[in-house]
Amino acid sequence: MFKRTVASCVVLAAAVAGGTGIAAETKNSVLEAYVHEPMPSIVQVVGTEMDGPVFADSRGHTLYVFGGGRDRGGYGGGGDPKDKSNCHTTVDKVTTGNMAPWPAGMELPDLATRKSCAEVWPPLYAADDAKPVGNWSIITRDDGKKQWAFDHKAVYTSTLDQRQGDVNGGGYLHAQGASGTVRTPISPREDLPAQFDVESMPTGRMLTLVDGFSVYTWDKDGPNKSNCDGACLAQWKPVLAAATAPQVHGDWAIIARSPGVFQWTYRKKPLYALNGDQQKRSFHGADIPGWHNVYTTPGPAFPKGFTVQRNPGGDVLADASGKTIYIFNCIEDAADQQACDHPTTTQQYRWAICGGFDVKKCNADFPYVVADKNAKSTSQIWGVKDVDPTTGRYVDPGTPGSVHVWTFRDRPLYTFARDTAPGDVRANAWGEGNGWRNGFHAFWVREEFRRQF
Amino acid sequence: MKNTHVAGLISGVVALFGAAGMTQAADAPAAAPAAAPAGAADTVRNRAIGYVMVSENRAIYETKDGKTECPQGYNDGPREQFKLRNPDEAKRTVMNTRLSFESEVWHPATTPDPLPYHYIQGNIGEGLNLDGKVGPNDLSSPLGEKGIDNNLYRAIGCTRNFRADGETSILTPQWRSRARYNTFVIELTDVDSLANDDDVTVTTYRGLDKLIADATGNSYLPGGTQTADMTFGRKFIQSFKGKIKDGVLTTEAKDLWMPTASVYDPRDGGPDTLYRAMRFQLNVAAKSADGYMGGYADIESWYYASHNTRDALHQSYGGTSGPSMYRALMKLADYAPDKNGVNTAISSALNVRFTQVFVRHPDAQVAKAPIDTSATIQTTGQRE
Amino acid sequence: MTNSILSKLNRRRVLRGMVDGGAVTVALPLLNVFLNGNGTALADGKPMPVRFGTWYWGLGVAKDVFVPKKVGANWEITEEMEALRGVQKHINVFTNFTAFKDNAQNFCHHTGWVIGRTGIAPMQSGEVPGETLDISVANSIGRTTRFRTLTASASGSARDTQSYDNPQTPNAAETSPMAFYTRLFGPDFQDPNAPTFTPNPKIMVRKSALSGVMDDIKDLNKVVGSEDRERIEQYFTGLRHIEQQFQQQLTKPEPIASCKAPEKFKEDAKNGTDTTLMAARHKMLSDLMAMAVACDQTRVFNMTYGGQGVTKLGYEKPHHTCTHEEPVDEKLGYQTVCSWFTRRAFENWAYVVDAFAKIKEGDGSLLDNVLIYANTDHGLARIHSLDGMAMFTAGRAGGKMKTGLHVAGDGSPVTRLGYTAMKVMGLNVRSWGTKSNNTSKEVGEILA
Amino acid sequence: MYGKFSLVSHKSRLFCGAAVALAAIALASCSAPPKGTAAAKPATKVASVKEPEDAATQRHLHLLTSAQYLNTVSYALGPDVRPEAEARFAPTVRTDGLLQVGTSKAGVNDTQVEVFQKVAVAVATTAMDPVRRKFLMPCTPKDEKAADAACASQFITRVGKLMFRRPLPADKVAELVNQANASADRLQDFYAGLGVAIEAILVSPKTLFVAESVEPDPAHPGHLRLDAYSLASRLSFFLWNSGPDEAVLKAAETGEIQTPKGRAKLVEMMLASPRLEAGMRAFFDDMLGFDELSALAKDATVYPAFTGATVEDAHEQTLRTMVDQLLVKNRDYRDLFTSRETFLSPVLGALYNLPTSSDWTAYTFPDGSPRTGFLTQISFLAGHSHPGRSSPTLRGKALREILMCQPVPRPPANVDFSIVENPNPNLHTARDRLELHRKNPVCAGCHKITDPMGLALENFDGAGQYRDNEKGWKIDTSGALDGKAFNDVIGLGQAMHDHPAVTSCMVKRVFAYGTGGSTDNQDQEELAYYGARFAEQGYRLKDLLRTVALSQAFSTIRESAPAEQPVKAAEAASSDAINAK
Repeated sequence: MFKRTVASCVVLAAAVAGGTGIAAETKNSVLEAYVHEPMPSIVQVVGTEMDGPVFADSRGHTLYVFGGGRDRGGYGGGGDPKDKSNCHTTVDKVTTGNMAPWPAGMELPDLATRKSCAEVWPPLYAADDAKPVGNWSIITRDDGKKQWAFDHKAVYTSTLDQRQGDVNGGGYLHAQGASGTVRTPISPREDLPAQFDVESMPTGRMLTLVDGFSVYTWDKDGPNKSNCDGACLAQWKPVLAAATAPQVHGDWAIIARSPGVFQWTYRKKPLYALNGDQQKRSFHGADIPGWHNVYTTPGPAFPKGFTVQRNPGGDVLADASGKTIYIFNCIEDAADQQACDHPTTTQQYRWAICGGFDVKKCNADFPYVVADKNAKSTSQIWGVKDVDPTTGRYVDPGTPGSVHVWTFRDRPLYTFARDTAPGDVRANAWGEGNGWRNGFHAFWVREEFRRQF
Repeated sequence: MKNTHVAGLISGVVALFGAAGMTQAADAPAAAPAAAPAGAADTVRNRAIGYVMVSENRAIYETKDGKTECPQGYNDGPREQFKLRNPDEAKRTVMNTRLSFESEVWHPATTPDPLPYHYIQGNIGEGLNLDGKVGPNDLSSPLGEKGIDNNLYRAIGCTRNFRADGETSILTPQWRSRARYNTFVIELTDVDSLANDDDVTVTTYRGLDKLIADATGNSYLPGGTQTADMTFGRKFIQSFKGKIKDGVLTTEAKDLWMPTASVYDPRDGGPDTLYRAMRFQLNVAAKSADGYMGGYADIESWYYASHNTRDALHQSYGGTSGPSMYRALMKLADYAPDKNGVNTAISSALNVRFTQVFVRHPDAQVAKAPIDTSATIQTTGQRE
Repeated sequence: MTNSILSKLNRRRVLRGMVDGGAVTVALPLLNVFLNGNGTALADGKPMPVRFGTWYWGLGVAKDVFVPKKVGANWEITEEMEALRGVQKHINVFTNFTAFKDNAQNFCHHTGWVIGRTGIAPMQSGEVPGETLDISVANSIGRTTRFRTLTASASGSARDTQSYDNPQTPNAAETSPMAFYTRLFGPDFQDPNAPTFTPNPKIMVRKSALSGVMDDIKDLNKVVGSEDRERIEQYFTGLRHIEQQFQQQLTKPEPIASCKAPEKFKEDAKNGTDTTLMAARHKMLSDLMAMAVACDQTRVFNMTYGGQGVTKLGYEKPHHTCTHEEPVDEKLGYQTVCSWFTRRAFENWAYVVDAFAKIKEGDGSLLDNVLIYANTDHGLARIHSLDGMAMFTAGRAGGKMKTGLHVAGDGSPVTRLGYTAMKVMGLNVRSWGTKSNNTSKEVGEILA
Repeated sequence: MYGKFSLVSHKSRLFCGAAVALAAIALASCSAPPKGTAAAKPATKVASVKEPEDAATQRHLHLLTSAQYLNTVSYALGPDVRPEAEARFAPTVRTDGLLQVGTSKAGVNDTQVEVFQKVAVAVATTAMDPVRRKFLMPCTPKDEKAADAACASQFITRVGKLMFRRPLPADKVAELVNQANASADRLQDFYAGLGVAIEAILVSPKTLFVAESVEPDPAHPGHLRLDAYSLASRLSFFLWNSGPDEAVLKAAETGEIQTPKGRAKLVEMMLASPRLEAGMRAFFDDMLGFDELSALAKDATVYPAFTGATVEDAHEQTLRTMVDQLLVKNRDYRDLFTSRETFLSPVLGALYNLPTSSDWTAYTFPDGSPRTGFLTQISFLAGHSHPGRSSPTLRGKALREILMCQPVPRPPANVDFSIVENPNPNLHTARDRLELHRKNPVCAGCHKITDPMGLALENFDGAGQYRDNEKGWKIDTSGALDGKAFNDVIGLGQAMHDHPAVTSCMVKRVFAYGTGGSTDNQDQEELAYYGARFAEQGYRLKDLLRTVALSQAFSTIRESAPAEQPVKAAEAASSDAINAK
């Protein structure tokens, strides 16, 4: 059972997304409070399990922009420029040379089946009579068609998203650290006081201060009452509020610590920062008994039987036997920087890294995380599917030779054969660009040493 | 004497940290009016002294132009091999260049290298005599010490990255001192004298605190404090019996894991580096220590750690080709044969420098996992 | 103080320590540059506004072929600065300055320029910890123009900017000359030489609000003593000054003889990182920028030549990789291809200087009324050094600055130049920078 | 300056207040250093602890410091509405040892008003940002694109009161609401319009100047007192370094603040508030001259351990110590000179050669340690040294001027420093060099005042690190303070602890800081009263703050030109009308 860090989260006040056309499996997609701003009539805001409220098209499919992630070694980033779509209907055939030391102009793998950017990232077209609204504007594509843009960035959907609340287009979590240009879902602003921010973490949507440092709550506080005085204040810093702030606003309220000194509370729990906290988005304060991180939406429960294992880098997700679970990450060195990490995309990159193009070795070294025959996900982001290990493609359930596997964001998960003890992460950062371009990363639940000195 | 650690103790100091503060020996003897000899070892407290590593590099002996030890020049890296592997420009594809190379990086072979590779020539090198013998293939130090075992040097000494002005050599010391993941601390206990003591214990830890830079920003100050990581870093804790003679500490040999993450992205740590039969030979002083750590690098962990932290682009900076280097490492491996009799480790030495720190052993506090699954949290990486 | 100790001491610290005989900085009187502006004047007698700009190039210099031996005027053109021969009289070159990182880490290709622009060593990778120099200046002098500041980069990436209002707010660079043209001289351009004019409503309401504030002065005057009344009056004068500024913004601009909106481009500059393509883009952006300044659309601007990704036709590595991979030429003692890249960068520096010099303004040129500050990320990029840093200035800032000089920094903080620039631009700052980058010592040699 | 001061002391009609008399001895002339004064009677012998009947202070027109402005703004509009970068107000001139006193003289030029205007825009823009305003505004407009007088009025009334530090008269509210409405209509944006009104509040001289206004004092016919709101401001800036909050303003509004009981209750609340810490940090920053620390640097080749980070932490260490000792633990002020309790950071650990934790940790030096009292903290030792070596003279001078309120004359311009600077094989230590220096009669007078104390601190080098020798030569730390001899720094700490000038100086600074003006002849009796109370109550800072805050002098106003008084009084009376209109 997933532990709700803030007790009251279990009965979230926020409404379940939309209300129509949502299958039972989307029940975890809570719609967090967000700031309503003008948007095109064909756009809606839907809740997601791990990415907060996102903009979606009329089908409920998440909207994305192209541009995010980081440039590689100063070789210039990709992505759409302002007010222009570089996502064309023609198929990119050669590399752009962003993967030094490899030059530009080399033929890409599996060209015969390679799709155009616009095929896998359908533009969100605007009607001829559509008018710009708020942050939304209209750009003209090279073929003359009109496309919506958000903050001057062309907007797309992803063919990987099938249901409302899917955010499969953006890769693992929000692809932070990915080398290459990624697509990122676009979201309305969360309805939070300006001092706070929310960050999507494997454990949920973590509430932090705007500078990224965690906020915490304490068991010994009462509802809208702080009991942290004296010695407690040597370690904890109440998050203060303005004198003119209204008393209550949604989940938020202010309480007077002493006459004229106001503190924020969230869902009736006074909020604190930890003095000398170790790094941004830290779990450190919650190691102290009675103290907890705060989530606007806790992450969906990990599949039944999964475990969490400790190692020198923090805590990783593992299968029932304690073997670390890995995700595979891949972005092609083409102008459209398509993903190559999904069963519907080319498998060549993965096979190069996982088995030196030897599919058998690959399946032996990096086996799929097999799900029980009757395994069922309780959430949308975790799933079970059948995959043909010889092709890496999804197949219909029961197809001979197929494997029933766990998926995250519609991508299979793996373990590594050479990991022997629980917590081993021998394949972490395997692959190109330390695995951030094309390779494997452990599924970190707690990254304790992310910060440099 | 047994090395003991009491939760809450600062090495060399009597009192406990507590909510109310701490009380310890002052920074000077009480009222010390007399002119004591300068540089007194007041950093040894309660018979203990700690050091944090500020610089680490592989022990590579090199002559000025490299012509003596690398008469055929330096090794090719991915960039140069690219042309050799795919001479026909028209036929180059992602599959047969980049992915083909990467597949060999991650799945290296010991089959003969089709491309040229240069090993160190001659018999001069740095390091330690690991096996206590003087064999025909052993190296001699520039000062004439015989029996030095350092086949790693032979394997990688003609690769620019590992030479003094190579990128890897420039960056490795920085990774050791700047990546939070990599902070490496040793603590000497049961110390009666830093000059001569026939029974001391050396314990390694990962440290959790930022090193304190001096005003020039280029070196680190003695006198800082390092908290030993007893929660996530147990894998790195090892203790060695040792002795100090004329200011030189030597220890017994034991297996040792050293934390190995890239400074660019500490998340890329993980495999770490295992040294078999590692031992210390350090000049120890009140404010600093330096010298060698010598042992047999476990090839799998050493090789993968080097690629997990530096990708083909970085390797290209200094002519490191993973597939070629792996063959060289395996060819010169000289320790720890597997069940097929194939050696899995290679003699090596590290050039290391430390600055003095106080080592703090925090109250045992178990970090909670941020989520509570049905599974228990296990700590791993305890050495055998 | 002429003993041997001095020679061992870090000069910067000694100089600082000598102020007032202790390790204490005292408030220095305002530099006389504020008092005797002797720049050219407009035909109607109003002095020309002094404008501020920055220019950025990546990856430092090769000391051995860059640093002139001669300090002061008439320094010899060194190999790496050959391209600057034509503009030598317009520029100053600064060598051997230091960016101090103190207890921060050296974030490669970042810490160095950030210190030069903010005075603060970033503590986090990618962080720009405070507002940049141009913004400080813009906040002081840039409010009366259409754009407080303009930023353009020839690198092709909008992220290549050295201008930050605060850590969360970079001023994204204009990268497309076409788009930049439209922004500057498109439909919203209010040609000072055109007959029509529409005032900004926000300024109008702000101005109207000021009258209420002036009433507050009257109230206050009733409750304070006579001595203090003078101070209140002074405040009143200040408010009147603001009102005048607003009024100016609400008034149809004076015709500006040197302002001539350029022709619209037929096509945009090509993408690409090759030096020739970079130069083409840089040229278009520089010309637009100079005219934007001449037309008083902004008084503060930033130009970025390129960061790390500049490439050379026929050479397989970009500039950044070159700095790490190219062996030092044994005979010449430096990395020759890297220096080749740097020389190309300086051709572009010469171009932008010339772009301002060739626009006539008053009795002289636009450049006479501009101060351009140029810096880079490293001293020697190969080892990511933060000492031996080079900088430039161009222009005479309305007669407040000398040009044609070589100043040797002797390891003193790079922030001295930024601090000097702020003083020249009339900012009331006592010191600038934090920790070891803190300085209150101008580069006095260049002050007229 | 000191000359005038000494004149005052000689003419003083005071004899009883030993503490003050001692402070006033000052260093009129370096040729006659005070002798044997430490033997004066303890202050507690003063029987009379009644405040002088005519106790009063002057009223002032203070310019807000940028910290006071930012504290007030961020209190009203949120901790994150704090445009530090924009709010670079011109520094004021340190006057009689305090910058705060300088604010009552500071003028405002065009550039500064421009700064105020730009800060106002920054604050209003930030506050009206769509994210912030939702959590800041007590109401939402009916239509975001149009004026909404009711909602604008609510917010303007609230913010205006906090910024002007008194309720806005109805016509001022109306004027501002009209302004907001007109702007909203013109800009078709309620919040933009409201922002313009907020800017107008923020740029008003009523926000930026603290103009103390007076009214007749009913308890003392013929005398004046601060009006309730001016008193609220004086108290709030004194104790919190910020404008008064709602509760303090409420006490002014009800008139409670003008009753002895009401004022006592209010002051008690203010002393108990966590905001007192920020207020006292500001006071000590000012008193100890810590604004100078921002420019402190050492020679990296001589003191590699001393970095920019050291300066920041040394500053913090002293302030933490002050807050802990004087506010949290309510200790005797004099114990600051002998206490071994402090706090350490990792960076400071390297200079103190001590283990620390990963963050700030309370730490007590053991008995017998030479680290005794805050004089042995790095902020003082390094702050009053040269970049490359220690300076007994600078330290002694700082000790006299900052902590004992005794100005030391500056050296003559033509003095030959070569004796001190040139390497001389026979001069091994600072003491040797200074002794030779003192053979020059021109120098001797003043150096006798500073050096014997400064030399006791020679166990600490120019970076504040402990040493027992100077280049191998044993350091002699013996010295004397006004006749009291000691062997080492522990003795110096004790001598400071026992020296009446130390406490009388504290009294003087607190009083001047709180009331905002230089102290002069007329204040001597008042200072003696505070000094006596301070002594009686065991030299507790909070008690001193209370005594000053509740004193008659704090709220009673002495007009500078008695001849004008009737006029002023009349004006003052009408000022109520002005404020109420």
